[in-house]
Amino acid sequence: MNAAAVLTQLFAVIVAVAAAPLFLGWVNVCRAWLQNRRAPPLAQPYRTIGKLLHKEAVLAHDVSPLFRFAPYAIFGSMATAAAIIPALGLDLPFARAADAIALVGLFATARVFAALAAMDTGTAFGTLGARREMMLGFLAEPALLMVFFTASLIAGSTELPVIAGTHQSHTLAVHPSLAFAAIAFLMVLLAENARIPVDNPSTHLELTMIHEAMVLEYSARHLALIEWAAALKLFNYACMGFALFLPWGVAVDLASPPVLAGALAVLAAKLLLAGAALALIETVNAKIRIFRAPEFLAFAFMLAVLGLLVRLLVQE
Amino acid sequence: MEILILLALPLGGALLLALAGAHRLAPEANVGFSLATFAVAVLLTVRVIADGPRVCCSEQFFVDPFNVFLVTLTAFVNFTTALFSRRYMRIEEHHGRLGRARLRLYHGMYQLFMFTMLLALLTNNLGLLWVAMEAATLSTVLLVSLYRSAASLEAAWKYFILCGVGIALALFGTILLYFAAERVLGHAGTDALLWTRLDAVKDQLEPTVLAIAFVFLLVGYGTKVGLAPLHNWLPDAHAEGPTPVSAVLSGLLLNVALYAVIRCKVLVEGAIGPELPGRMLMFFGILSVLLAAFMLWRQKDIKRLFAYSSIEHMGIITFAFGMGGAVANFAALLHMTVHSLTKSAIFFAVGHATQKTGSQQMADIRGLLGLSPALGWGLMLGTLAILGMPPFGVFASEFLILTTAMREQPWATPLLLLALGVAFAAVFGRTQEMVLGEHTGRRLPVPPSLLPVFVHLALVLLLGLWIPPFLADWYRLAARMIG
Amino acid sequence: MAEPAVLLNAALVVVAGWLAVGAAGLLRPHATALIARLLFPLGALGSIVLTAVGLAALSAPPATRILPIGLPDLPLHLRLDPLAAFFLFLLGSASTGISVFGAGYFRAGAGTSPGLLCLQYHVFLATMAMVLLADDAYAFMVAWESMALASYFLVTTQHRIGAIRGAGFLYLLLAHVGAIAILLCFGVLQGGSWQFTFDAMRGADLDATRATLAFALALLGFGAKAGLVPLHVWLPEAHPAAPSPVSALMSGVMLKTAAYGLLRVTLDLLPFPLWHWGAALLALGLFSALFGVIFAAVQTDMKRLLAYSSIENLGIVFAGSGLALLFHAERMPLPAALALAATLYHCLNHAMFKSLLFLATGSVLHATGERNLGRLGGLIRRMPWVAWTALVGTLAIAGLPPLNGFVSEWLLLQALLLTPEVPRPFMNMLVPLGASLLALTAALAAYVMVKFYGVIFLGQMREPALADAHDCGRLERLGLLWLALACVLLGLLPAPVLGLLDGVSAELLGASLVHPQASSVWKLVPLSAERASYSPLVFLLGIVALLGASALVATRVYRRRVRRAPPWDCGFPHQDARMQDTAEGFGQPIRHIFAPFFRMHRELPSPLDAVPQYRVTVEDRFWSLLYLPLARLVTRAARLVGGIQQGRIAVYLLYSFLTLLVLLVIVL
Amino acid sequence: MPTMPLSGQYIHLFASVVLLLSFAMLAQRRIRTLIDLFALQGAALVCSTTIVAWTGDQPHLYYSAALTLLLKVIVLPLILYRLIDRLQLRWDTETGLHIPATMLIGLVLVVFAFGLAQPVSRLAGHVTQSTLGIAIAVVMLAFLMMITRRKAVTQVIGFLAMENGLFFAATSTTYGMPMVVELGIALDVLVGVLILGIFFFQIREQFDSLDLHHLERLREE
Repeated sequence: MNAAAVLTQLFAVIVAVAAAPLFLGWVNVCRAWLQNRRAPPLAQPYRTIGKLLHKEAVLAHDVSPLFRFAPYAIFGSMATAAAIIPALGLDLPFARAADAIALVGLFATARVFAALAAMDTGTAFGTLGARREMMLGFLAEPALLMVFFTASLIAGSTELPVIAGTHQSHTLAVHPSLAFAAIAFLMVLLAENARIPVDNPSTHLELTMIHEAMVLEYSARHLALIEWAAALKLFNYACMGFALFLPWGVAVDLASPPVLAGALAVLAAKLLLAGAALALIETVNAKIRIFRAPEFLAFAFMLAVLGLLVRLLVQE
Repeated sequence: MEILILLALPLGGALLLALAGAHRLAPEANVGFSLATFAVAVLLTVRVIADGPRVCCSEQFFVDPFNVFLVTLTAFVNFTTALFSRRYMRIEEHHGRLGRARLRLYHGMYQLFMFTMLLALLTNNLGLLWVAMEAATLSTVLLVSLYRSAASLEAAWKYFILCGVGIALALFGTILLYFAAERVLGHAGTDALLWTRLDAVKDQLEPTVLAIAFVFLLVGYGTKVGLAPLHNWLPDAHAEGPTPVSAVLSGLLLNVALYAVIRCKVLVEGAIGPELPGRMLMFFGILSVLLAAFMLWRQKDIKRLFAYSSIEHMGIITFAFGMGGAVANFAALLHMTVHSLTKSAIFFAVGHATQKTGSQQMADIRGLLGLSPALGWGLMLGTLAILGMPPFGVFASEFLILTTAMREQPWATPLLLLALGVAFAAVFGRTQEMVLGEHTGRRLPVPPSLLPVFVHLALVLLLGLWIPPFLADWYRLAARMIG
Repeated sequence: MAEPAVLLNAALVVVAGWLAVGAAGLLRPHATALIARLLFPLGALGSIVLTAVGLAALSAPPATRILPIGLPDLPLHLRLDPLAAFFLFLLGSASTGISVFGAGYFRAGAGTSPGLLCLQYHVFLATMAMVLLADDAYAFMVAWESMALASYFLVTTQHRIGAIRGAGFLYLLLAHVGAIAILLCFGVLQGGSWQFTFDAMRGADLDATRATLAFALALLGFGAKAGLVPLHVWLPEAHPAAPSPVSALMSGVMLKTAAYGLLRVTLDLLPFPLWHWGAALLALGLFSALFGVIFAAVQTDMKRLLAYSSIENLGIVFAGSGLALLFHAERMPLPAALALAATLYHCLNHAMFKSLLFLATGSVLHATGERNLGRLGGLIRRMPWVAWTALVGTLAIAGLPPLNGFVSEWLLLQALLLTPEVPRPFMNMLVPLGASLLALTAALAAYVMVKFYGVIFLGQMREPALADAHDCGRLERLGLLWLALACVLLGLLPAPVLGLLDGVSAELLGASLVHPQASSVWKLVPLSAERASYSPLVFLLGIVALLGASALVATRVYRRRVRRAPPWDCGFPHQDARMQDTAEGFGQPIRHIFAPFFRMHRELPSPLDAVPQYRVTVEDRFWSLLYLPLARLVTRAARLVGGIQQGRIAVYLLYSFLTLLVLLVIVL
Repeated sequence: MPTMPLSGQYIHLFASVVLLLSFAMLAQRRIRTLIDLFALQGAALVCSTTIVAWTGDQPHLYYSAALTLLLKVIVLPLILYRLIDRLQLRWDTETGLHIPATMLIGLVLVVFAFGLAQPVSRLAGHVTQSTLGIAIAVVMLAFLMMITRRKAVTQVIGFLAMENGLFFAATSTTYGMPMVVELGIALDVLVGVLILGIFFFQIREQFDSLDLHHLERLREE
């Protein structure tokens, strides 16, 4: 591991952390366009975060240190995840410290901290949100894992760079299993990032909210970190999707600036498309009842398992 | 010589106590005689360890590996039971359940019973064996009905009639045996019934006669062993008699009766081969085990519960003898020993438990551990031991029996295990409720005698972890002899 | 490196020492201070020695020894090989923490006296060690059943409570049934040699049918001890009944002896592995795991919740050993070694975090007297030591990186991913399904543990009395810290641990996972670096660095002012602690989604009720489908048998007469 | 068939008498008559034993015969008589089974007993060879009687009749058991009856009756 590698790694993380709110802003802009609304500025998420960071933090009486620690843990987890996911290059040193399974574990860690922090406030909404979040989590997480497994069976590895690299090199190979996996992945993405049809990020309707219920008690810098982490999570999911299903354009070696620039450009293009597609999905769907959400995710889980089976069936 | 002293001591004790049993010190005298008997038995054992088997009185009495340990065991349990009964009977007297006259009867009969059992074990003469068995029945009948309650009378009556008839059948078997022996040994008078003589010529005995004789002997002595379906007297007699009597009935008399069966079986096998007797024993064994296990499930009376458990264990032993072979016989002999020790220990504990709570109904016995920790632990550990929990010795013998059964009689293994499982659930579930929980009960006028319980359990524990070499040798020799 | 024989002797000395410590407790049964200050720490010392012995023996060649006790023809055979050494290490390391905790925890109470408890506790430890050391069937059975007995007495410490007696009875009964099955299994295993030493069994000649029978019996016997569904019913009853250190010992260590036994029989004693054993084990294990975690999610008693979670974890262990067996049968040594390593690793992890959590519940129980989740809450503010150490356990058991629970799950998933290479058409299809079940189980475990931790330690106190709760004592803290530290270390240093496990896989499978060129202390590379790797330390460093950076940014660069205020009441000013989501509430989605698993009774209030009440009880279907019918069957049989004894002497005579006649007819 | 010596014929005669008396006892309802029949059976036994002793030149059988005479013909019936006088028993009205049916079963038993004795008897070299069948039959008939009777006293008489059968077997097939054994047996029988006597009073005291249905309480319900 040399200094250059560390630097590129650092660069990748910084890009992810910096670009994540932008991506979220893009999705919001697209959504507004599709819904015939006036779009908020593209940089609105940055403004929100900045505003929150400057505010005075308000903490509920007798919350434990866990409550204050959680936002950092969540943000840290998401940033680490960004370091693992090969968004720009395949040969990042940190990517080898953890594979796809660890990545899923990382998301789970973030979720558990969020839920615990929500429970720490001891309000009815906090615990309600925690419970719902965990409920979605225990269905989404295995589905995501199955998606990874489908891909890793093709590549013979659970390392994301290896998976992406393998897919890159077999340009024309048709993997029907990946189609199943892709749909499942998309469903997981929607659920995990609190998007319609599972959750609605833009409402505060008590009876249906999930993610917002959990973070109800947070304010100022804590809330800023959480919002940022949420944006980063969406970004990460998008990059994971690219690594699994659209790995083309990710650089094998980021050593030279031109390659780096190319990789950045490809990523930006992919994100633009993905954001628009996400907005489209959110626009054409209606939010489902919270009680139907498990079915939605169970379906995703089934699809992912099916993808795995198809993979094994077609293999012979 | 020791043999004669061994027999004379309890007989003398019986006579003395029959006259002076009402004396204040009669329980102590009872203990004294039992202790002396035990001491002589130990002496005899030591001599046998040193010099090997012996006979005396023109071969009328003998000691061989098969009976030597039973003699010692009998004398030992006899002694500990006497120790236990000293306190127990005092308490009964305090509670007004027994008068002085009854105690005289009790003490006299107790020693007489010991005499008959030792006689049955030591005699070489099958006729005398029969006489001793009958005398054992007669001496215990009055002990069973000691309380003169309706239930105890009924129990004694059933005991008397059923065992009387059984013993009569055994006599018929003995006559047939004699008939067959006469044809080989000539009209030898007394000698024709000597087991050692018969053993020497057993392969020349007439098979048909011996087969019929064995049926009679098996049904006859088997009634006393408590083999199903001849067992019906057993739970009644155990439940209604005084507890020391239940302890010796279960711990000793059943053993002695089984001893008689096995002595006869050895002869019969010599004549007709091991097939038929073995199968019969196994059949009775399995039937007893199964029947007793299911009977245990519905018991309400604590002494009946453990009486059925005795039937179960006699079934196991009988089954093991039926399988035959060195290991199974070894295990059966070991099981006889440990069952005797454990079951009598349990009855000691049960006796005091019923005295404390004033009832034999298990529903009334609660929280012994709180009432008297030693008593509670005694009953708990005894029960666990009898259920075959290691590290107690019962497990050792059951281990050997079950593993041999897997080899010799695979069909029987599931049945045995089913029975053991059911018995475990039945007995342990009830014992737990009696030992643990909130307690009810009263203080006893005399502190209970729990030393015998723990001495017995310690021995059983020892046998589970280590069997002394001389004992193992006896078991091995006897096992080889039994075939 | 010590001589193997010395190690075995050292282990025996520890066993003897434990027995002596126990006996010493009996001398002064009510001297609580003596027992707590002296005897339990002495026991812990023994545990440490045993840990060292296990660690040393992991890489030593097997040592054997014969003691002249036991049956005359079967003296006590002992053997210390890597497999036994691993479990001794587990026993020692977990019990160190538990004993230290126990030193502060046990005190004079209504139940068993401290001295007796000390005896039972140390006998329990000693018998567990003997189970691991035994090298013949008799010694194994004696140790096994004595272990069950000792733990039974520990479970029924508070025997005045009827439910606890019931739990103890059920426990011992199932343990006994299991022991009978194990005995039968040994009976089959000896394979005609009629030698009951394990050595003879290793050399025994078995055909496939007999071997399968032996396997099935072992599964039944050890499954009953491990709480494999449907033999699990005793576990959620017995664990809550026992004092918490005992629950910890039972759940953390005793259940592992079942795993040990199963591995010993399947991989060591049976002459060859068959793939369908592995498949059966995998299926049963996974079902158990899912079943356990689903039931854990709906529990409202904290110890019952942990007990069901133990069913889950043992299910995972069994699934792992099934996988190892499957690979082994298909002659795939490396995957087999990987699965075995995952299994053993999970055993070790579970020993640590489950013990930790049980001990934490013990402290909570002491401080509050409550086991019901509905009456707890907010304890992190009153019991910080317990709460923070329990947090480590919670995160570990939830399988979150970089703690230890994640490592074993990761290894197991890696192993599962190798199943498509199994050259057997059906297996390579079904096993990915297994992977999905495992993933679901792991995710549900996180759900359960969030519920557990959140309801007990976080939020508002649901009862005013909880405000008086006190933190645990110094020794208890030490015990908790020990186990928490173990969770962290096992999570951060998987590569050295895997290296230690190599001795076991070398012994049982003849395969080694350790490649000197690929692995380092920091990096776990089970098969090849291309395939998968995991370096928790780097990982942790990454997280900490990013976390620290964000914290720095948030607090230094911007304002650090903090104001305290009441939580937002959503416009409803009468919020109180009872309005928090409850344990039942947390169970609701699970009850909803997995409805077919449960037998539910709901009491819904009618609109007219003056005091409306809602009650829901969840029962195990296996009770009504399996156990109750069985009990009814036996009762019916007993009634039938009882009918033959109806008091009339004439009838009894008739029995004798008929017996006589029938026998006479037979001999004629 | 070779003609049998006169003594053998006598033995057969008495054997038949014993069997006949067994049947008579099976059919009898009155207790007094039952005791008479029992005494008669004892007498027949004495006769047959004496003849066996004489023909077989077995002096100790004379003692046996004398003992039997004393015990079973004189002492036991007397004790029984006194018992029923003291207890004021007359009838044994209830039998468990219809009497003709009992007789029929008895008949089957006799056939079975003879069949059972056949292979054994063929071995017997002396005059008593076919008496074994009768002895077994007597034992079985006595057994049957015990099963079918409802009163304690009749059950005891059945029991004693069974002993008669045994004694008959012992003397007629084997020239008697060794003397020690015989004495032991006699002692046991005597003690047994004494104990029974005690019992009767205790039972009577307790239940006011000797009906066996009072003694049916201990059972598995």
